[in-house]
Amino acid sequence: MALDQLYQEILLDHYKQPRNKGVLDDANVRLELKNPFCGDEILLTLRVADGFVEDVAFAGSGCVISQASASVMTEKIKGMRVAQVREMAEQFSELVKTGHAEAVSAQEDDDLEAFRGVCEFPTRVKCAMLAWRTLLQGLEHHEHAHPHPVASNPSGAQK
Amino acid sequence: MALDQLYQEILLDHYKQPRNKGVLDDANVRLELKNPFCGDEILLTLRVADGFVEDVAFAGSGCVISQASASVMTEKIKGMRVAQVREMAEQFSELVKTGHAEAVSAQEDDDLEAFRGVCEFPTRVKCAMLAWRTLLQGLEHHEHAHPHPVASNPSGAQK
Amino acid sequence: MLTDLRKEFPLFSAAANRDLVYLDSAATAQRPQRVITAMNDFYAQDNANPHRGAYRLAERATQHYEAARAKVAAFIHAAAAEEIIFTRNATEAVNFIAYGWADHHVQPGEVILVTELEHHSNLVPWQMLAQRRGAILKYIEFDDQGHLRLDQMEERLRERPRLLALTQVSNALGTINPVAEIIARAHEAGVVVVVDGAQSVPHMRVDVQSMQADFFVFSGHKMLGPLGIGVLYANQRHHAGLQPVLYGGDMISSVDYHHSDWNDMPWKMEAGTQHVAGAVGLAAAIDFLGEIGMEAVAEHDHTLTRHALEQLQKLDRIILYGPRENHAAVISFNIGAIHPHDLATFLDQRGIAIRSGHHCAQLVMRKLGVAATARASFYLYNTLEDVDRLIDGLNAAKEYFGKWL
Amino acid sequence: MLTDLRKEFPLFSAAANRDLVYLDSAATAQRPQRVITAMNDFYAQDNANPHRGAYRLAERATQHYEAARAKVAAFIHAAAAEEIIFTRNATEAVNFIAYGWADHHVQPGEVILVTELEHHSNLVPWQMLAQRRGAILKYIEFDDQGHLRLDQMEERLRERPRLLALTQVSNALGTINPVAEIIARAHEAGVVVVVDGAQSVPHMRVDVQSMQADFFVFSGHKMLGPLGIGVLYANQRHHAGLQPVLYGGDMISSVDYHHSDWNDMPWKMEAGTQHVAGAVGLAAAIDFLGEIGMEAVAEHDHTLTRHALEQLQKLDRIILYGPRENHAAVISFNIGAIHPHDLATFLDQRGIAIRSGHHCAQLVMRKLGVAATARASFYLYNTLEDVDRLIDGLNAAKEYFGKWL
Ligand SMILES: Cc1ncc(COP(=O)(O)O)c(C=O)c1O
Ligand SMILES: Cc1ncc(COP(=O)(O)O)c(C=O)c1O
Repeated sequence: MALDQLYQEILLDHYKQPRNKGVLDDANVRLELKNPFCGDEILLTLRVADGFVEDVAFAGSGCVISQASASVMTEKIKGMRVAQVREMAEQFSELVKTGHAEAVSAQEDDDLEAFRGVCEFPTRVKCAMLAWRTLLQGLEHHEHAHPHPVASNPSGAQK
Repeated sequence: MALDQLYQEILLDHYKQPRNKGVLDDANVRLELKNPFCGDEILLTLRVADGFVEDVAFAGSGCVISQASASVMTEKIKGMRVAQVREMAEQFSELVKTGHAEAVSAQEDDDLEAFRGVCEFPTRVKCAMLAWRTLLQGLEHHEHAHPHPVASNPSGAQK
Repeated sequence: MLTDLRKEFPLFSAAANRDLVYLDSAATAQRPQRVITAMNDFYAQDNANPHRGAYRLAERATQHYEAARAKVAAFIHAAAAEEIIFTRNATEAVNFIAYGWADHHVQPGEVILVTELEHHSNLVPWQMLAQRRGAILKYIEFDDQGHLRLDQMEERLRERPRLLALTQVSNALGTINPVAEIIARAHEAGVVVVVDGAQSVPHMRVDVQSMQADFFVFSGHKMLGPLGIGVLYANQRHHAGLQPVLYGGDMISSVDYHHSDWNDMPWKMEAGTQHVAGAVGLAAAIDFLGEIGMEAVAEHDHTLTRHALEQLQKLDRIILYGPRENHAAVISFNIGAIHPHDLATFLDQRGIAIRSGHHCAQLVMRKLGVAATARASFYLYNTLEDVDRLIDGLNAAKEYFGKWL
Repeated sequence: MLTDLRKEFPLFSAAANRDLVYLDSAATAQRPQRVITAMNDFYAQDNANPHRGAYRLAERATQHYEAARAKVAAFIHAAAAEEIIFTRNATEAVNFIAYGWADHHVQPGEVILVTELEHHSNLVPWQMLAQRRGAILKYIEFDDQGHLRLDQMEERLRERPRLLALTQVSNALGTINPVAEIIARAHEAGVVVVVDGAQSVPHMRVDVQSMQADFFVFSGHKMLGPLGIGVLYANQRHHAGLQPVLYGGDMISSVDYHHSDWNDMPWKMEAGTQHVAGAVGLAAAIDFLGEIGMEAVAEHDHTLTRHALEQLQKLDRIILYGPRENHAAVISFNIGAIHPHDLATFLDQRGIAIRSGHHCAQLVMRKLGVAATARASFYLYNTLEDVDRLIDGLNAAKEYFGKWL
């Protein structure tokens, strides 16, 4: 049943027990975004230093898809290079929009894979993307505010 | 041919040789109206006294229908009681809109009768009515400015 | 109850919608074939730019357009066709009142009164007006059954507000406001009243004269009419005070290099080429509703709503929002911890289309303390069976999500 | 020349229009069956309120709507779909620029530049803007062939105006303005340029990127699309500076009691339920035009126009207005003392529909020293025979009225 493709155990698990839920006290990136069509909102707080995401947390309420996506995202990106984060966001976006994402498949990452079913539910893509969109915008604001090498692209890893 | 019903000799005659064309120097009613959909305009000047239209003239340019209508109108109403003028305007309006106008028929007035064909050309009703609309509005303004018995309805003739 | 209407609506016979239970008419209704045909006929026989041509085709187009205006006027019992301005939708109509009337009449420091029940379309224009004019926006709250607090209204009216904007029927809670009484009280206090009829006109007999509305707005697409056409009713007493909002072709009487004069009402409010086919379609929708009779429509909606409320109440862990009695054909609810989006997706898999979200009424959501609700709304093509399928679907959803949530 | 297109347009097969020579496409075009069918199919299969529902029907409606936006973007070679805002018509689009951009950027005392050629829709909004902002409206005149006086433009540009609004093609004279060059010059002077494409988009290939327009507007109904849908193209560089004009549902991101935030472009400019069927119909019109090819359309119109000009010139006592060369498919003229209204009525009796009047360009009329002109305009369904019937009609009119006028 298509529905089971969407509501995979992993998602429901993250929804019930969200990881990194809360607000960082020492965040240097902070952004709140709303899904204009449903009112769901997310507050994302990150601590970025030396080009790495040192810590991250999310708050807000929403549906299974948006909450699970936020929870998984925080797990994945903690400790990751900012450039890599951007890459992953792009891969995730491709995954939930098209169902195809070579890069994700190659990683055999079950947590990300679990979102592949979203592509069958185009109205829910926005839910899956909310946390990631917030993340990207937050990083962009941060970059503008702190235009040092951190935010640039020393490794060339970012496309 | 329907066209000949519209462009009757009487109309064309008035169009070629408009009566009372010009601007009254001693007018106490003066109004300019435009047909918003074609830009044709008419300037009507009247001298009203003791409840009678003592004199009237029209200026402006327009099509056969609007010019002939203005010319015929000035001829008809010169020397007429204001109350009667209103009545005639109503009859004329009925005539050009519906083609039926008992009152006009009863008068056997060839000049007015000549406009009966307009009803077959609904887009031209506005042209035929322009002078009369201007007249009515002019009289109304006058009435507001000079609220004495003249403009009221002593004879009861006005409905 | 009305029966057999479903077959008049081609959308329900489309292959993709064969089993569709459409419960989102409060967002937009479906259209009977007749409305579609009326538009087609217009395009295929009588299409021209109205008001502008001296040829017969243009005259036919003009007649269609102005006849539609007269039909709308009669439908809501306006005194004259000139009181009907065609707009894109109810939203634009409210904005026209704000820019065209209120901007010219509301003074700095004056109070503008709205209610917490309002759809964003009858709320944000007043927020922005208050900002532009330095006016003060105040609210009438609703109580825990979704009824306006009329005691609070009385208090607010004592502050002599300039304008009161309120909805006749709430699209988020299903509240039916007693607009006639409210307007009578407001008028005693000298307050001009704007009524949002987007959710009332489709479902009940509306008489703008007897309710004494100053301005009244609604949308064609929620009452079986086409998209892209809405209505602003402006009582004649406000015509002199109503200024054009959009400028351009057809709304002028003359244009000079640095000055222009306006056309008469209602045309001065309709700039550029209008959606004539939309007006024609709306007229056909009014004919359709008229033949059924608005009393019959209201009765039908009422029967469905009563049945739905009865059945919903029986569900375990359901939260029903809004009034318990006299409920319009739109029901907001939540079930346990299931997020409305997840519920909507689940139901959609069973062919049941409900809305989920804030329904463009975020103040209502705030007040209820939720981010979103699920919402089912009914119209004349819905059946008792549709309601039963909704209930079955909700039971199944509880089972599906139950183990997790 | 294009042939056999007439049969694709149902209006020409309607009994009432069997012999119709429709020469008023500059006012509004007719629609091919395909455009009508596209709208019908939308209503009959995929109708729902887009952006709002979590169910598949609503998703299909959303996809239709956003696909239409992308199609429009591609058609005028915009850089991104987000640059396309759907409006009711070109008129509304100009007003959106005036209220949404110019009201926030034009300072008291600054100069706003327009041309004498403008349609009221690209003129009156700027008159009123000048009034609201205390700006100064100045004109670029046209010469006796209807060409803009580019020397005067250079002078005016030295006054550092804030904004220049001009039409790409004049609907009253048939002038085709060299917009790309004008924009280049204006940009050198730091001037933001608004282009009215109402008469160009239907007839020629338009590339908003290569012409570098800041804002560009047009109407669906003049390019074979439905009524009630128009387009505002807003170059991305102005998105941050463009403020919403109409407030309400769908254009917000969040609403609180005294403050609201806006949605992203282009949705922040589209308040309330939009004319989705209209967008779908417009997309179908674009497909239709695309398959024929805009070059072929332009060539066809050009052939008709050349033939018409040749034949008209031969008529005794004709006065032709506008350029002698490079003339768009719209021809204004007068014959002797025959008033254009009388001419239009006469021709209409022979099944020939032309426009008569000021064509919403009263400044042009003033400049020409006439109250009105007759106007014939052509589109892809017109034929050389249509032109010949016009000429025959004009000869007959001269005979009919000749003895009098
Ligand atoms: C040059 C020009 N601009 C603007 C318009 C206005 O178009 P609409 O009436 O569709 O808004 C027209 C059409 O009448 C036009 O010819
Ligand atoms: C109460 C109410 N007012 C206004 C609107 C706005 O209607 P539209 O989107 O057609 O402008 C709606 C519909 O969403 C509504 O329910």
